[in-house]
Amino acid sequence: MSNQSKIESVLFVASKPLLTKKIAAALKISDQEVLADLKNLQLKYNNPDSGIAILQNGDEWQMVASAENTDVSENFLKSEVSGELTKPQLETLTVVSYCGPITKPELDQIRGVNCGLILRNLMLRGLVKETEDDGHILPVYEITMDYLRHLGLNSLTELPNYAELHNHPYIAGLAKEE
Amino acid sequence: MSNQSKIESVLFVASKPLLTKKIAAALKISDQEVLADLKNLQLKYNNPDSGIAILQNGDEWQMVASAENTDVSENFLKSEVSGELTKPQLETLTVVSYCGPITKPELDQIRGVNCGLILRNLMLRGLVKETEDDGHILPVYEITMDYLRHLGLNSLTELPNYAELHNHPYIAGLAKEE
Amino acid sequence: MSTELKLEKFEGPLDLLLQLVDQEKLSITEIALAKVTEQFFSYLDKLEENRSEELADFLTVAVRLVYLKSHHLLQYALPKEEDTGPGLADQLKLYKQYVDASKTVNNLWGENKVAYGRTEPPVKNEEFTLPINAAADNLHKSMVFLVNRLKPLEPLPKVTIDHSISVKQKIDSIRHLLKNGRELSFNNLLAAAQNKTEIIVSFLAILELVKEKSINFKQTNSFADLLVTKNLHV
Repeated sequence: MSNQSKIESVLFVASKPLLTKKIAAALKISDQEVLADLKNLQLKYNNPDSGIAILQNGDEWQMVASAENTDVSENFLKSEVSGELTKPQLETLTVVSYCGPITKPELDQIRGVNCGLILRNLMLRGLVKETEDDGHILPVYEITMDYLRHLGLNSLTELPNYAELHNHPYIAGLAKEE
Repeated sequence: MSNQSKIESVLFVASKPLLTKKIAAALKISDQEVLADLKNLQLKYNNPDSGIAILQNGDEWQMVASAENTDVSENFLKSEVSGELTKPQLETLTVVSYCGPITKPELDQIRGVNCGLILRNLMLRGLVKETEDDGHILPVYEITMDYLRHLGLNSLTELPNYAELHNHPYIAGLAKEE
Repeated sequence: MSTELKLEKFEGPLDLLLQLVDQEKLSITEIALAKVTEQFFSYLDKLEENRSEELADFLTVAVRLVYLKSHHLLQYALPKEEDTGPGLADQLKLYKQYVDASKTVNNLWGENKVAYGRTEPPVKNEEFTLPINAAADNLHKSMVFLVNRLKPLEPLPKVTIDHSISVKQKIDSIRHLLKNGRELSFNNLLAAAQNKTEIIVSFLAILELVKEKSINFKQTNSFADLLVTKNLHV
Protein backbone atom coordinates (compact mmCIF):
# COMPACT_ATOMS: atom_id res chain seq x y z
CA MET A 1 0.00 0.00 0.00
CA SER A 2 1.20 3.50 -0.79
CA ASN A 3 2.01 6.10 1.85
CA GLN A 4 -1.00 8.10 0.71
CA SER A 5 -3.28 5.17 1.47
CA LYS A 6 -1.66 4.74 4.89
CA ILE A 7 -2.12 8.43 5.70
CA GLU A 8 -5.75 8.11 4.64
CA SER A 9 -6.20 5.25 7.13
CA VAL A 10 -4.42 7.10 9.95
CA LEU A 11 -6.51 10.27 9.43
CA PHE A 12 -9.62 8.09 9.41
CA VAL A 13 -8.93 6.25 12.68
CA ALA A 14 -7.45 9.27 14.49
CA SER A 15 -10.64 11.31 14.12
CA LYS A 16 -8.95 14.36 15.62
CA PRO A 17 -6.49 17.03 14.45
CA LEU A 18 -3.05 15.56 13.74
CA LEU A 19 0.24 17.38 13.31
CA THR A 20 2.15 16.65 10.12
CA LYS A 21 5.10 15.40 12.15
CA LYS A 22 2.92 13.01 14.10
CA ILE A 23 1.71 11.41 10.87
CA ALA A 24 5.30 11.31 9.66
CA ALA A 25 6.34 9.52 12.87
CA ALA A 26 3.56 6.92 12.50
CA LEU A 27 4.64 6.13 8.92
CA LYS A 28 8.36 6.61 9.59
CA ILE A 29 8.75 8.95 6.60
CA SER A 30 9.71 12.63 6.28
CA ASP A 31 7.38 15.59 6.87
CA GLN A 32 7.85 16.62 3.24
CA GLU A 33 6.62 13.28 1.93
CA VAL A 34 3.61 13.45 4.24
CA LEU A 35 2.76 16.98 3.09
CA ALA A 36 2.87 16.01 -0.57
CA ASP A 37 0.48 13.11 0.06
CA LEU A 38 -1.81 15.29 2.20
CA LYS A 39 -2.12 17.76 -0.69
CA ASN A 40 -3.20 14.89 -2.92
CA LEU A 41 -5.75 13.75 -0.35
CA GLN A 42 -7.13 17.28 -0.19
CA LEU A 43 -7.64 17.16 -3.95
CA LYS A 44 -9.22 13.73 -3.68
CA TYR A 45 -11.71 14.66 -0.95
CA ASN A 46 -12.33 18.40 -1.01
CA ASN A 47 -14.60 18.69 -3.99
CA PRO A 48 -18.29 19.44 -4.38
CA ASP A 49 -20.61 16.64 -3.35
CA SER A 50 -17.98 14.79 -1.34
CA GLY A 51 -19.28 13.44 1.98
CA ILE A 52 -15.85 13.55 3.59
CA ALA A 53 -13.42 16.49 3.75
CA ILE A 54 -9.79 17.02 4.82
CA LEU A 55 -9.37 20.11 6.97
CA GLN A 56 -6.10 21.95 7.30
CA ASN A 57 -5.35 24.44 10.08
CA GLY A 58 -1.74 25.52 9.81
CA ASP A 59 0.23 22.39 10.54
CA GLU A 60 -2.76 20.32 11.65
CA TRP A 61 -4.93 17.97 9.62
CA GLN A 62 -8.25 16.32 10.30
CA MET A 63 -10.63 14.11 8.34
CA VAL A 64 -14.27 15.10 8.90
CA ALA A 65 -17.76 14.62 7.51
CA SER A 66 -18.71 17.41 5.13
CA ALA A 67 -20.16 20.47 6.90
CA GLU A 68 -22.89 20.57 4.25
CA ASN A 69 -24.25 17.32 5.68
CA THR A 70 -24.50 18.49 9.29
CA ASP A 71 -28.21 17.77 9.57
CA VAL A 72 -28.10 14.16 8.47
CA SER A 73 -24.87 13.49 10.42
CA GLU A 74 -26.55 14.65 13.61
CA ASN A 75 -28.85 11.63 13.43
CA PHE A 76 -25.89 9.48 14.39
CA LEU A 77 -23.97 11.51 16.95
CA LYS A 78 -24.46 14.03 19.71
CA SER A 79 -24.80 17.42 18.07
CA GLU A 80 -22.31 20.10 19.03
CA VAL A 81 -24.03 23.42 19.65
CA SER A 82 -22.04 26.37 18.38
CA GLY A 83 -23.50 28.93 20.80
CA GLU A 84 -23.58 32.67 20.37
CA LEU A 85 -20.52 34.86 19.90
CA THR A 86 -20.45 38.36 21.40
CA LYS A 87 -19.31 41.27 19.26
CA PRO A 88 -15.84 41.49 20.89
CA GLN A 89 -15.40 37.73 20.63
CA LEU A 90 -16.41 37.78 16.99
CA GLU A 91 -14.07 40.65 16.20
CA THR A 92 -11.15 38.99 18.00
CA LEU A 93 -11.81 35.66 16.28
CA THR A 94 -11.89 37.42 12.92
CA VAL A 95 -8.52 39.09 13.46
CA VAL A 96 -6.98 35.84 14.74
CA SER A 97 -8.50 34.00 11.75
CA TYR A 98 -7.01 36.37 9.20
CA CYS A 99 -3.74 37.29 10.94
CA GLY A 100 -2.90 34.23 13.03
CA PRO A 101 -0.47 33.18 14.30
CA ILE A 102 -0.48 36.56 16.01
CA THR A 103 0.93 37.87 19.30
CA LYS A 104 -1.24 39.62 21.87
CA PRO A 105 0.40 43.06 21.39
CA GLU A 106 -0.26 42.85 17.64
CA LEU A 107 -3.86 41.87 18.28
CA ASP A 108 -4.33 44.65 20.87
CA GLN A 109 -2.88 47.12 18.39
CA ILE A 110 -5.23 46.13 15.58
CA ARG A 111 -8.35 46.20 17.79
CA GLY A 112 -7.19 49.18 19.82
CA VAL A 113 -8.12 47.47 23.08
CA ASN A 114 -6.58 45.01 25.48
CA CYS A 115 -7.81 41.59 24.33
CA GLY A 116 -6.48 39.57 27.29
CA LEU A 117 -9.82 38.67 28.82
CA ILE A 118 -11.46 37.86 25.50
CA LEU A 119 -8.54 35.64 24.48
CA ARG A 120 -8.81 33.75 27.76
CA ASN A 121 -12.50 33.32 27.14
CA LEU A 122 -12.03 32.06 23.59
CA MET A 123 -9.37 29.60 24.77
CA LEU A 124 -11.74 28.22 27.39
CA ARG A 125 -14.34 27.73 24.66
CA GLY A 126 -11.72 25.90 22.62
CA LEU A 127 -11.92 28.33 19.70
CA VAL A 128 -8.44 29.83 20.05
CA LYS A 129 -5.18 28.21 21.13
CA GLU A 130 -1.96 29.59 22.48
CA THR A 131 1.33 28.30 21.14
CA GLU A 132 4.68 28.88 22.78
CA ASP A 133 6.77 29.23 19.68
CA ASP A 134 10.46 28.48 20.05
CA GLY A 135 11.37 31.32 17.74
CA HIS A 136 9.29 33.91 19.59
CA ILE A 137 9.57 35.46 23.03
CA LEU A 138 5.82 35.99 23.22
CA PRO A 139 3.24 33.25 22.78
CA VAL A 140 1.24 33.38 19.55
CA TYR A 141 -2.49 32.82 19.13
CA GLU A 142 -4.19 30.79 16.43
CA ILE A 143 -7.69 29.50 15.83
CA THR A 144 -8.41 25.84 16.60
CA MET A 145 -9.58 23.04 14.36
CA ASP A 146 -12.84 23.01 16.35
CA TYR A 147 -13.49 26.59 15.28
CA LEU A 148 -12.74 25.69 11.66
CA ARG A 149 -15.11 22.72 11.88
CA HIS A 150 -17.88 24.98 13.14
CA LEU A 151 -17.34 27.52 10.37
CA GLY A 152 -17.72 24.76 7.80
CA LEU A 153 -14.48 25.73 6.05
CA ASN A 154 -11.76 23.36 4.88
CA SER A 155 -9.09 25.95 5.58
CA LEU A 156 -8.90 29.61 6.60
CA THR A 157 -7.70 30.46 3.10
CA GLU A 158 -11.32 29.98 2.01
CA LEU A 159 -12.33 33.12 3.95
CA PRO A 160 -13.22 36.03 1.64
CA ASN A 161 -10.24 38.29 0.92
CA TYR A 162 -7.96 36.04 2.95
CA ALA A 163 -4.77 36.68 1.00
CA GLU A 164 -5.24 40.45 1.11
CA LEU A 165 -6.09 40.70 4.80
CA HIS A 166 -3.60 38.06 5.88
CA ASN A 167 -0.65 39.77 4.25
CA HIS A 168 -1.79 43.30 4.93
CA PRO A 169 1.18 45.68 4.68
CA TYR A 170 0.10 47.53 7.83
CA ILE A 171 0.24 44.38 9.89
CA ALA A 172 3.87 43.96 8.97
CA GLY A 173 4.31 47.62 9.89
CA LEU A 174 2.52 47.21 13.22
CA ALA A 175 4.66 44.26 14.09
CA LYS A 176 7.79 46.31 13.50
CA GLU A 177 6.51 49.15 15.63
CA GLU A 178 6.35 46.97 18.72
CA MET B 1 -25.67 17.64 -1.67
CA SER B 2 -26.59 14.32 -3.24
CA ASN B 3 -27.89 11.34 -1.28
CA GLN B 4 -24.65 9.52 -1.97
CA SER B 5 -22.69 12.32 -0.32
CA LYS B 6 -25.03 12.24 2.68
CA ILE B 7 -24.63 8.48 3.05
CA GLU B 8 -20.86 8.91 2.87
CA SER B 9 -21.02 11.41 5.78
CA VAL B 10 -23.35 9.18 7.79
CA LEU B 11 -21.14 6.10 7.41
CA PHE B 12 -18.15 8.20 8.40
CA VAL B 13 -19.57 9.70 11.60
CA ALA B 14 -21.43 6.57 12.74
CA SER B 15 -18.19 4.66 13.45
CA LYS B 16 -20.16 1.40 13.64
CA PRO B 17 -22.19 -0.89 11.35
CA LEU B 18 -25.48 0.64 10.16
CA LEU B 19 -28.59 -1.10 8.85
CA THR B 20 -29.75 -0.04 5.39
CA LYS B 21 -33.16 0.92 6.75
CA LYS B 22 -31.59 3.09 9.45
CA ILE B 23 -29.72 5.08 6.81
CA ALA B 24 -32.91 5.28 4.73
CA ALA B 25 -34.82 6.64 7.73
CA ALA B 26 -32.21 9.32 8.39
CA LEU B 27 -32.25 10.48 4.77
CA LYS B 28 -36.01 9.96 4.39
CA ILE B 29 -35.56 7.94 1.20
CA SER B 30 -36.32 4.33 0.26
CA ASP B 31 -34.09 1.33 1.08
CA GLN B 32 -33.67 0.73 -2.65
CA GLU B 33 -32.27 4.21 -3.23
CA VAL B 34 -29.86 3.78 -0.29
CA LEU B 35 -28.69 0.42 -1.63
CA ALA B 36 -27.99 1.86 -5.07
CA ASP B 37 -25.88 4.62 -3.55
CA LEU B 38 -24.08 2.16 -1.24
CA LYS B 39 -23.09 0.08 -4.28
CA ASN B 40 -21.62 3.21 -5.83
CA LEU B 41 -19.73 4.01 -2.64
CA GLN B 42 -18.32 0.46 -2.62
CA LEU B 43 -17.02 1.07 -6.14
CA LYS B 44 -15.58 4.41 -5.04
CA TYR B 45 -13.77 3.09 -1.96
CA ASN B 46 -13.11 -0.61 -2.39
CA ASN B 47 -10.26 -0.46 -4.81
CA PRO B 48 -6.56 -1.15 -4.52
CA ASP B 49 -4.58 1.44 -2.60
CA SER B 50 -7.59 3.07 -0.92
CA GLY B 51 -7.08 3.86 2.78
CA ILE B 52 -10.78 3.53 3.56
CA ALA B 53 -13.13 0.62 2.75
CA ILE B 54 -16.88 0.00 2.88
CA LEU B 55 -17.74 -3.31 4.52
CA GLN B 56 -21.01 -5.11 3.88
CA ASN B 57 -22.27 -7.81 6.19
CA GLY B 58 -25.71 -8.86 5.03
CA ASP B 59 -27.85 -5.82 5.62
CA GLU B 60 -25.24 -3.92 7.62
CA TRP B 61 -22.77 -1.38 6.30
CA GLN B 62 -19.66 0.10 7.87
CA MET B 63 -16.85 2.42 6.83
CA VAL B 64 -13.48 1.24 8.11
CA ALA B 65 -9.75 1.77 7.59
CA SER B 66 -8.39 -0.62 4.97
CA ALA B 67 -7.42 -4.04 6.30
CA GLU B 68 -4.06 -3.76 4.51
CA ASN B 69 -3.21 -0.76 6.67
CA THR B 70 -4.11 -2.41 9.98
CA ASP B 71 -0.50 -2.30 11.19
CA VAL B 72 0.01 1.41 10.74
CA SER B 73 -3.50 2.28 12.03
CA GLU B 74 -3.14 0.15 15.15
CA ASN B 75 0.38 1.32 15.85
CA PHE B 76 -0.86 4.85 15.63
CA LEU B 77 -3.76 4.24 18.02
CA LYS B 78 -1.49 2.42 20.47
CA SER B 79 1.08 5.20 20.42
CA GLU B 80 -1.72 7.54 21.41
CA VAL B 81 -2.22 5.66 24.67
CA SER B 82 1.38 4.80 25.47
CA GLY B 83 4.64 6.66 25.13
CA GLU B 84 5.53 10.13 26.34
CA LEU B 85 2.81 12.55 27.46
CA THR B 86 2.44 15.80 25.52
CA LYS B 87 2.89 19.02 27.47
CA PRO B 88 -0.88 19.69 27.74
CA GLN B 89 -1.47 16.08 28.80
CA LEU B 90 1.21 16.27 31.49
CA GLU B 91 -0.19 19.55 32.79
CA THR B 92 -3.72 18.13 32.97
CA LEU B 93 -2.47 15.05 34.80
CA THR B 94 -0.57 17.36 37.16
CA VAL B 95 -3.67 19.38 38.04
CA VAL B 96 -5.70 16.22 38.59
CA SER B 97 -2.90 14.88 40.83
CA TYR B 98 -2.40 17.99 42.95
CA CYS B 99 -5.96 19.35 42.94
CA GLY B 100 -8.11 16.23 42.45
CA PRO B 101 -10.81 15.15 42.85
CA ILE B 102 -11.77 17.94 40.50
CA THR B 103 -14.62 18.69 38.08
CA LYS B 104 -14.01 19.44 34.41
CA PRO B 105 -15.09 23.11 34.63
CA GLU B 106 -12.64 23.63 37.51
CA LEU B 107 -9.88 21.96 35.52
CA ASP B 108 -10.67 23.99 32.38
CA GLN B 109 -10.59 27.13 34.49
CA ILE B 110 -7.18 26.38 35.99
CA ARG B 111 -5.59 25.43 32.68
CA GLY B 112 -7.41 28.15 30.74
CA VAL B 113 -8.37 25.74 27.98
CA ASN B 114 -10.96 23.09 27.33
CA CYS B 115 -9.49 19.78 28.56
CA GLY B 116 -12.17 17.36 27.29
CA LEU B 117 -10.11 15.48 24.70
CA ILE B 118 -7.08 15.28 26.97
CA LEU B 119 -9.10 13.84 29.84
CA ARG B 120 -10.41 11.16 27.50
CA ASN B 121 -6.88 10.23 26.49
CA LEU B 122 -5.66 10.15 30.12
CA MET B 123 -8.55 7.86 31.01
CA LEU B 124 -7.74 5.55 28.08
CA ARG B 125 -4.20 5.37 29.38
CA GLY B 126 -5.49 4.35 32.79
CA LEU B 127 -3.95 7.37 34.51
CA VAL B 128 -7.17 9.18 35.41
CA LYS B 129 -10.64 7.94 36.32
CA GLU B 130 -14.03 9.58 36.29
CA THR B 131 -16.29 9.20 39.33
CA GLU B 132 -19.96 10.04 39.45
CA ASP B 133 -20.22 11.34 42.95
CA ASP B 134 -23.62 11.18 44.61
CA GLY B 135 -23.14 14.55 46.21
CA HIS B 136 -22.15 16.27 42.97
CA ILE B 137 -24.07 17.08 39.82
CA LEU B 138 -20.89 16.88 37.73
CA PRO B 139 -18.54 13.90 37.61
CA VAL B 140 -15.17 14.41 39.28
CA TYR B 141 -11.75 13.30 38.05
CA GLU B 142 -8.94 11.80 40.06
CA ILE B 143 -5.88 9.69 39.40
CA THR B 144 -6.15 5.90 39.37
CA MET B 145 -4.76 3.51 41.95
CA ASP B 146 -2.57 2.01 39.21
CA TYR B 147 -0.92 5.34 38.56
CA LEU B 148 -0.44 6.07 42.25
CA ARG B 149 1.23 2.68 42.70
CA HIS B 150 3.57 3.27 39.77
CA LEU B 151 4.50 6.64 41.21
CA GLY B 152 5.70 4.70 44.24
CA LEU B 153 3.51 6.71 46.59
CA ASN B 154 1.10 5.64 49.28
CA SER B 155 -0.95 8.77 48.93
CA LEU B 156 -0.98 11.90 46.80
CA THR B 157 -0.05 13.92 49.87
CA GLU B 158 3.44 12.49 49.42
CA LEU B 159 3.88 14.44 46.15
CA PRO B 160 6.63 17.07 46.43
CA ASN B 161 5.31 20.24 48.11
CA TYR B 162 1.80 18.84 48.13
CA ALA B 163 0.57 20.88 51.09
CA GLU B 164 1.59 24.17 49.53
CA LEU B 165 0.58 23.43 45.92
CA HIS B 166 -2.65 21.59 46.67
CA ASN B 167 -4.43 24.69 47.87
CA HIS B 168 -2.29 27.38 46.33
CA PRO B 169 -3.84 30.87 46.65
CA TYR B 170 -3.34 31.58 42.92
CA ILE B 171 -5.52 28.58 42.11
CA ALA B 172 -8.06 29.31 44.82
CA GLY B 173 -8.14 32.87 43.48
CA LEU B 174 -9.25 31.65 40.05
CA ALA B 175 -12.29 29.97 41.47
CA LYS B 176 -13.36 33.18 43.19
CA GLU B 177 -12.98 35.21 40.00
CA GLU B 178 -15.82 33.42 38.26
CA MET C 1 -30.92 63.87 18.36
CA SER C 2 -28.84 61.13 16.86
CA THR C 3 -25.52 62.62 17.91
CA GLU C 4 -25.34 60.89 21.28
CA LEU C 5 -23.87 57.43 20.94
CA LYS C 6 -24.68 55.17 23.86
CA LEU C 7 -21.63 54.44 25.97
CA GLU C 8 -22.27 50.71 26.00
CA LYS C 9 -22.65 50.57 22.24
CA PHE C 10 -18.95 50.66 21.44
CA GLU C 11 -16.22 48.20 22.29
CA GLY C 12 -13.13 50.36 22.29
CA PRO C 13 -11.61 53.59 21.05
CA LEU C 14 -11.35 52.44 17.43
CA ASP C 15 -14.93 51.27 17.43
CA LEU C 16 -16.02 54.61 18.87
CA LEU C 17 -13.99 56.53 16.28
CA LEU C 18 -15.41 54.44 13.48
CA GLN C 19 -18.95 55.13 14.65
CA LEU C 20 -18.30 58.85 15.04
CA VAL C 21 -16.82 59.13 11.56
CA ASP C 22 -19.64 57.05 10.20
CA GLN C 23 -22.23 59.21 11.92
CA GLU C 24 -20.77 62.34 10.33
CA LYS C 25 -20.93 60.51 7.00
CA LEU C 26 -17.22 61.07 6.46
CA SER C 27 -14.73 58.71 4.92
CA ILE C 28 -11.75 57.74 7.03
CA THR C 29 -9.16 60.49 6.56
CA GLU C 30 -6.99 62.46 8.95
CA ILE C 31 -9.23 65.48 8.38
CA ALA C 32 -12.27 63.47 9.35
CA LEU C 33 -10.53 62.30 12.51
CA ALA C 34 -9.61 65.87 13.42
CA LYS C 35 -13.28 66.77 13.04
CA VAL C 36 -14.52 64.18 15.50
CA THR C 37 -11.77 64.72 18.08
CA GLU C 38 -13.95 66.96 20.25
CA GLN C 39 -16.72 64.39 20.33
CA PHE C 40 -14.24 61.66 21.13
CA PHE C 41 -13.01 63.62 24.13
CA SER C 42 -16.51 64.15 25.44
CA TYR C 43 -16.79 60.38 25.85
CA LEU C 44 -13.66 60.22 27.98
CA ASP C 45 -15.52 61.89 30.84
CA LYS C 46 -18.26 59.29 30.81
CA LEU C 47 -15.70 56.54 30.49
CA GLU C 48 -13.82 57.76 33.53
CA GLU C 49 -16.95 57.29 35.60
CA ASN C 50 -18.20 54.00 34.23
CA ARG C 51 -15.44 52.07 32.54
CA SER C 52 -12.26 53.43 34.10
CA GLU C 53 -10.39 50.16 33.49
CA GLU C 54 -10.67 50.84 29.76
CA LEU C 55 -9.49 54.43 29.98
CA ALA C 56 -5.88 53.52 29.14
CA ASP C 57 -6.87 52.13 25.75
CA PHE C 58 -8.89 55.23 24.96
CA LEU C 59 -6.13 57.60 26.05
CA THR C 60 -3.62 55.98 23.71
CA VAL C 61 -5.89 56.89 20.85
CA ALA C 62 -6.82 60.25 22.40
CA VAL C 63 -3.17 61.32 22.43
CA ARG C 64 -2.73 60.35 18.81
CA LEU C 65 -5.94 62.16 17.91
CA VAL C 66 -4.89 65.40 19.52
CA TYR C 67 -1.49 65.10 17.92
CA LEU C 68 -3.19 64.72 14.58
CA LYS C 69 -5.41 67.67 15.28
CA SER C 70 -2.55 69.91 16.42
CA HIS C 71 -0.66 68.97 13.32
CA HIS C 72 -3.69 70.00 11.41
CA LEU C 73 -3.78 73.36 13.20
CA LEU C 74 -0.05 74.08 13.07
CA GLN C 75 1.17 72.47 9.93
CA TYR C 76 4.09 74.87 9.56
CA ALA C 77 5.24 74.35 13.14
CA LEU C 78 5.08 70.59 13.26
CA PRO C 79 6.62 69.04 10.19
CA LYS C 80 5.17 65.64 9.51
CA GLU C 81 7.34 63.09 11.19
CA GLU C 82 8.52 60.39 8.90
CA ASP C 83 8.66 56.69 9.52
CA THR C 84 6.44 56.73 12.59
CA GLY C 85 4.56 53.63 11.48
CA PRO C 86 0.99 53.51 10.27
CA GLY C 87 -1.04 56.65 10.93
CA LEU C 88 -4.24 56.63 12.94
CA ALA C 89 -6.38 56.92 9.81
CA ASP C 90 -4.61 53.94 8.28
CA GLN C 91 -5.00 51.97 11.47
CA LEU C 92 -8.71 52.75 11.55
CA LYS C 93 -9.12 51.71 7.92
CA LEU C 94 -7.45 48.42 8.69
CA TYR C 95 -9.64 47.93 11.73
CA LYS C 96 -12.72 48.60 9.61
CA GLN C 97 -11.69 45.86 7.19
CA TYR C 98 -11.70 43.33 10.02
CA VAL C 99 -14.99 44.63 11.38
CA ASP C 100 -16.48 44.11 7.92
CA ALA C 101 -14.91 40.67 7.63
CA SER C 102 -16.34 39.73 11.03
CA LYS C 103 -19.80 39.94 9.47
CA THR C 104 -18.89 37.13 7.09
CA VAL C 105 -17.49 35.10 9.95
CA ASN C 106 -20.67 35.71 11.92
CA ASN C 107 -22.78 34.48 9.01
CA LEU C 108 -20.71 31.32 8.62
CA TRP C 109 -20.88 30.72 12.36
CA GLY C 110 -24.63 31.32 12.48
CA GLU C 111 -25.35 28.77 9.75
CA ASN C 112 -24.49 26.02 12.23
CA LYS C 113 -22.81 23.89 9.62
CA VAL C 114 -20.54 21.65 11.62
CA ALA C 115 -18.02 19.28 10.06
CA TYR C 116 -18.13 16.29 12.41
CA GLY C 117 -15.31 13.93 13.22
CA ARG C 118 -15.84 10.29 14.11
CA THR C 119 -15.05 8.21 17.15
CA GLU C 120 -12.88 5.18 16.56
CA PRO C 121 -13.49 2.55 19.25
CA PRO C 122 -10.56 3.05 21.65
CA VAL C 123 -7.60 0.72 21.73
CA LYS C 124 -6.77 -0.01 25.34
CA ASN C 125 -3.43 -1.16 26.60
CA GLU C 126 -3.58 -4.62 28.12
CA GLU C 127 -1.60 -3.54 31.13
CA PHE C 128 -0.77 -0.24 32.73
CA THR C 129 2.36 1.46 31.43
CA LEU C 130 3.79 4.50 33.15
CA PRO C 131 4.60 7.23 30.60
CA ILE C 132 8.31 8.00 30.88
CA ASN C 133 7.63 11.67 31.69
CA ALA C 134 4.95 11.21 34.34
CA ALA C 135 7.02 10.60 37.49
CA ALA C 136 6.37 12.55 40.70
CA ASP C 137 9.19 14.90 39.84
CA ASN C 138 7.67 15.73 36.43
CA LEU C 139 4.36 16.46 38.11
CA HIS C 140 6.01 18.76 40.62
CA LYS C 141 7.86 20.77 37.95
CA SER C 142 4.76 21.05 35.83
CA MET C 143 2.71 22.25 38.84
CA VAL C 144 5.26 24.92 39.80
CA PHE C 145 5.30 26.12 36.18
CA LEU C 146 1.50 26.31 36.15
CA VAL C 147 1.28 28.18 39.46
CA ASN C 148 3.79 30.74 38.17
CA ARG C 149 1.71 31.21 35.06
CA LEU C 150 -1.38 31.83 37.18
CA LYS C 151 0.26 34.60 39.18
CA PRO C 152 -2.40 37.31 39.20
CA LEU C 153 -1.68 40.40 37.13
CA GLU C 154 -3.99 42.69 39.11
CA PRO C 155 -1.40 45.12 40.56
CA LEU C 156 -0.30 46.32 37.12
CA PRO C 157 -3.69 47.28 35.67
CA LYS C 158 -4.50 49.16 38.91
CA VAL C 159 -1.47 51.39 38.38
CA THR C 160 -2.42 51.86 34.74
CA ILE C 161 -5.90 52.95 35.72
CA ASP C 162 -4.57 55.47 38.23
CA HIS C 163 -2.15 56.77 35.67
CA SER C 164 -4.81 57.02 32.98
CA ILE C 165 -7.04 58.98 35.28
CA SER C 166 -4.17 61.34 36.14
CA VAL C 167 -3.58 62.09 32.46
CA LYS C 168 -7.24 62.74 32.00
CA GLN C 169 -7.19 65.01 35.03
CA LYS C 170 -4.26 66.92 33.57
CA ILE C 171 -6.41 68.06 30.69
CA ASP C 172 -9.15 69.09 33.07
CA SER C 173 -6.72 70.83 35.41
CA ILE C 174 -5.28 73.02 32.67
CA ARG C 175 -8.75 74.14 31.84
CA HIS C 176 -9.39 74.80 35.51
CA LEU C 177 -6.11 76.67 36.06
CA LEU C 178 -6.90 78.95 33.23
CA LYS C 179 -10.34 79.56 34.58
CA ASN C 180 -8.95 80.98 37.84
CA GLY C 181 -5.53 82.42 37.08
CA ARG C 182 -4.68 84.60 34.16
CA GLU C 183 -1.26 83.43 33.27
CA LEU C 184 0.47 80.11 33.38
CA SER C 185 4.04 79.11 32.68
CA PHE C 186 4.32 76.20 30.30
CA ASN C 187 7.54 75.08 32.00
CA ASN C 188 5.80 74.92 35.35
CA LEU C 189 3.03 72.95 33.81
CA LEU C 190 5.45 70.42 32.39
CA ALA C 191 7.53 70.21 35.56
CA ALA C 192 4.88 68.02 37.11
CA ALA C 193 4.68 65.74 34.09
CA GLN C 194 5.87 62.24 34.82
CA ASN C 195 6.42 60.95 31.34
CA LYS C 196 6.27 61.73 27.65
CA THR C 197 2.57 61.05 27.41
CA GLU C 198 1.81 63.67 30.04
CA ILE C 199 4.01 66.24 28.31
CA ILE C 200 2.31 65.54 25.02
CA VAL C 201 -1.10 65.65 26.63
CA SER C 202 -0.34 68.92 28.39
CA PHE C 203 0.92 70.47 25.21
CA LEU C 204 -1.95 69.23 23.17
CA ALA C 205 -4.49 70.26 25.73
CA ILE C 206 -3.13 73.77 25.42
CA LEU C 207 -3.26 73.67 21.64
CA GLU C 208 -6.82 72.58 21.94
CA LEU C 209 -7.62 75.61 24.06
CA VAL C 210 -5.83 77.93 21.63
CA LYS C 211 -8.00 76.64 18.90
CA GLU C 212 -11.07 77.27 20.99
CA LYS C 213 -9.72 80.81 21.35
CA SER C 214 -9.86 80.56 25.13
CA ILE C 215 -6.14 81.18 25.55
CA ASN C 216 -3.16 82.88 23.92
CA PHE C 217 0.55 82.14 23.90
CA LYS C 218 3.28 84.64 24.71
CA GLN C 219 6.94 83.96 24.13
CA THR C 220 9.68 86.62 24.37
CA ASN C 221 12.32 84.78 22.37
CA SER C 222 12.81 81.47 20.64
CA PHE C 223 13.79 79.37 23.62
CA ALA C 224 12.10 81.27 26.40
CA ASP C 225 9.33 79.88 28.51
CA LEU C 226 5.93 79.85 26.90
CA LEU C 227 3.38 81.91 28.82
CA VAL C 228 -0.17 80.83 28.54
CA THR C 229 -2.71 83.60 29.07
CA LYS C 230 -6.42 83.60 29.24
CA ASN C 231 -8.10 85.33 26.39
CA LEU C 232 -10.02 88.15 28.00
CA HIS C 233 -11.88 89.04 24.87
CA VAL C 234 -13.90 85.91 24.92
